[in-house]
Amino acid sequence: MLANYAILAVFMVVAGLVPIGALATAWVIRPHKPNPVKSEIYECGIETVGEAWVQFKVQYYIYALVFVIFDVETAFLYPWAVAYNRLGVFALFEMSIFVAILLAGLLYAWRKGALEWV
Amino acid sequence: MPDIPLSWYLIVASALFCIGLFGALSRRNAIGILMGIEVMLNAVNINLVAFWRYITPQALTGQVFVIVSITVAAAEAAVGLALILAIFRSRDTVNIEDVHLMKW
Amino acid sequence: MSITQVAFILISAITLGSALAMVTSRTVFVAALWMVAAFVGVAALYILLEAGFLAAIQLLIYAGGIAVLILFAIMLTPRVMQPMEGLSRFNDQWMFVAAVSAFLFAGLWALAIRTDWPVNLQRVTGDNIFLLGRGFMTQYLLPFEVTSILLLVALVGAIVIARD
Amino acid sequence: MQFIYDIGPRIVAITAQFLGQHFPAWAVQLILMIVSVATIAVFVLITFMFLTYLERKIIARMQDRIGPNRVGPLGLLQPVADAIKMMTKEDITPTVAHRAAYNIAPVLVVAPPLMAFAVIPFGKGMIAADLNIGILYAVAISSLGTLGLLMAGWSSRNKFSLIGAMRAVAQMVSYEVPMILSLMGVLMITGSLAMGQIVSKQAVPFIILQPVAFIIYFISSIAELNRTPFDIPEAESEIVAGYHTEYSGMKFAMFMMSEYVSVIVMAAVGTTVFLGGWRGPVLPSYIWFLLKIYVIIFVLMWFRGTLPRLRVDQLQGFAWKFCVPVALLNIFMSGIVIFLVPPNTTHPLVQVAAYAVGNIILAIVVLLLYRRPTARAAAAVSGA
Repeated sequence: MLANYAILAVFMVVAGLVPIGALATAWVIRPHKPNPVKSEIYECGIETVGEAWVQFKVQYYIYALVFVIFDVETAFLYPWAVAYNRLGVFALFEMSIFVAILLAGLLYAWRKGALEWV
Repeated sequence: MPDIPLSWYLIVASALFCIGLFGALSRRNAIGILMGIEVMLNAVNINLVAFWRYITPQALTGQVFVIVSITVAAAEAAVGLALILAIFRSRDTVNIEDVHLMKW
Repeated sequence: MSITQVAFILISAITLGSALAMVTSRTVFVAALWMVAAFVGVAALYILLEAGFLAAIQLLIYAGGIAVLILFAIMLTPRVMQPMEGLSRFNDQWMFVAAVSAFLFAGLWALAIRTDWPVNLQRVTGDNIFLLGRGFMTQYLLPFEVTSILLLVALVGAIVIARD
Repeated sequence: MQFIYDIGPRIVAITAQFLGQHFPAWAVQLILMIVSVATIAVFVLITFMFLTYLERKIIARMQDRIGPNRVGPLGLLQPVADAIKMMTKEDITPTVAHRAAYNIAPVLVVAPPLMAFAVIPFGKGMIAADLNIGILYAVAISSLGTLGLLMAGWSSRNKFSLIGAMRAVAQMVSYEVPMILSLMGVLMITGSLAMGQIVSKQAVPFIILQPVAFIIYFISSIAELNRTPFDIPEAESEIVAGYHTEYSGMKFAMFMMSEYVSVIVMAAVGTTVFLGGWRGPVLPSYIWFLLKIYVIIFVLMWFRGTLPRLRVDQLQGFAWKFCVPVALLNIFMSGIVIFLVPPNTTHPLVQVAAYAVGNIILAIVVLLLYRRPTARAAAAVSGA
C-alpha cells in the first residue's frame, strides 16, 4: 500500500524540480541590471502612496469561515457517499439531518446578509 | 511502516506538542498564540493515529476520533479568529498584553 | 536502516523544523506559512501510518482551509503583518516557558520509551473509507450528528462576533 | 495492432523485464516510477505550450482576427519563441518585497497542479497511482494552490498584487465548496474514491446521469481557475494584473504555466469523472482521453471568447446562494434514485430513465425555488 504512495514522493520531487529548473536556467541566461527606479513596485507608473499591506474588510473572513465549515463537512460526507449504496435509505435520512443543520447555518448567514459583498 | 517503532511517532508528536506549547505561551501576537494551539492539536492527532495503527488497527475509533478532533480544531480556529478580529476592531491591537480588561 | 525509516526521519525533521521556524519567526505572515509546512509534514506522517484518507482530510482542512482562515485574519489586522517595532515577538515569560516545554518534552520522551505498549501489528483490511462511512451511520451516529451542531454553533457564533 | 491499444502497460512491462536482468528489484521500481512521472511531466509541459498557442489562435478566430502567424508555419513555433523570450528577459525583484516568499511563490503555485496528475488515468492501465482516496487527493492538492497566490500577493508589497491575491483566494475557496459537493453524486453511484473504479463503473458516462452535477462542477472549476467570466482577480482594467503584477520574466511564466496546468487538471478530472474517462469504441483509450480533454478545454476557450466579466458580488452570491443549495439538492436526488434503482444490479437503460425523471424533477424544483429571485433581478435590470 505504501508503494502506491511512494510515487507521490517522486511526483513531489519532479513537480518541485520543474519550476526550480526553469527558474534556474532563466537565472543563468538572463541579464541582471537592477537600478533603484526599476526596482520600485509598479503601480501604474505613479509613485506609490502609503503602505501596501492595507487592511481588508471583514467580508473576506466571512467567506473563508463559511468555506472552512463546509470543508469540514466533506470529511464526513465523502465516506458517507462511498458507503451509501451499501447502506440503505436510513443513511439518507441521517445525512439529511446533518446537512439540514448545516444549511440552517448557511441560511442564517444568508438572512443576516453575511453573504452579501457590499 | 512495520519497521518504525511506535515510540518514534510518540516522540515526534510530543516534540511537536512542546513546540506548539512554547508558541502558544510565549507569543505576544494573539494570532501567533492561536497558531501554536493548532500545532498542539496536530501533535495530539499524530498520537491518536499512531495508537490506532499500532494498538487497535481493527477498530475505527481512532480514525473517527481524529476526524472529530479536526472538526473541533476548525471550529476553534473560526471562533478564536473572530474574537481576535473583534478585539482588534475595538482596541486596535492584537498584542494580548494590551488586552487586560479582566486582569487585576 | 530501511527506506521507510529514512522517510520517517526526513518527514519528522521537516515537520519539527517548520514548527520551530513558526514559533520563532518575526512576521506573523511568515509564521503562518511555516505552520502550513508543518501541517503538510503531519499529513505525510499519516500516510506513513497507512491512514491515507486522514492525510487527504488533513491537507484539505488544515492546509487548505484553516491556513487560509488564519492568513485572511492576518490580512484583516494590518499592523501585525510587520514585526512590532521595539517589541520582541515573545513576551516576558518566554524563557520560563521554554524551560517548561523542554522539561515536558523530556518527560514525555521518557514515558514513550519506557512504557511497554501493547503493540498489535495486524494488517489493516477492508475498504477503510467505506468502513468509516458505515461507522458514521451506525456506531458513531451520535458524534456525527453532534459535530454538525458544533459546526452550526461555530458558524453562527463566528459570524456574530466577526461582524460587529 | 493490439500493441497500439495498450502501449503504456506494454512498454512498462518490457522495460521492467529488461531492467530486471541488470538491476535489483527496488531499483527497477524506482526507475520505472521516475520514468513514468517524467513522461507525465513532459506530456503536461508540451500540452501547456501547445495550449498557449491554441488559445490565442482560437480566441483570435472568434474575434475575427488571425492570431499568431509569424513564427513558423501557421505560427506554430510561437510557444518556442515565447519560451526563449521569457528565459532571456530581465527579472525584476522590487526592493521592498519580502525576498524569500517572493521567490518561492512561483514554485508553490506550479507544484500542486502538477502533483494532481498522479491520480489521473490517461488510458487503460495508464495511471501513476490508483490511490483509494484518488479524487479527494486531487481536490486537496489543488486547494493548496491558494497559498502560493497569497504568498505572491503579500510578498510583492504592492496594493494591486495583494488585492488581486485576496480576491483570487476568496473566489477559489467559495467555489471549492460547490465543486466538492458536485462530485458527490458520482461518488454515491461508484461507491469508491479511486479514479480507476470511477472509470470502470461508467457503462454510461455520468454526465448523462448527473448533468446538474456536471454543470456545477464545470462552472466552479472555471471560477477556481480564475478564467473569464470569473477573472476578477486579474481584471486588467482595475488592478493591473492581480497577484502577479510584480512578476516578470520566468517567474511570470510560472504563473501562466500554473494557470494552464490547472486547466489541464480540471479538464482531466472532469473527463474522468463525468465523460467516461478513457472509455470509448474503436480508438485506443489514451486517444479518447485526449479528445475528451480537448473538448472541455475548447469549451473553456469558447467561454473566454464570448462572455463578459462578472461583478464580485454576483460571483460570490452565485456560489453560495445558487451552486451550493443546488448541489445539495442534487445529492438528495441521487440518494433517492440510488435507493430506488441500485446502480450495480439494474440495467444501464433503466438507470438512464430513472435519472432522467430525477433530473427533470430537480430542475423543476430549482426553477420554482429561484423563480422570485430571478424575476427580481430581471426587474432590477430593466428598471435600471
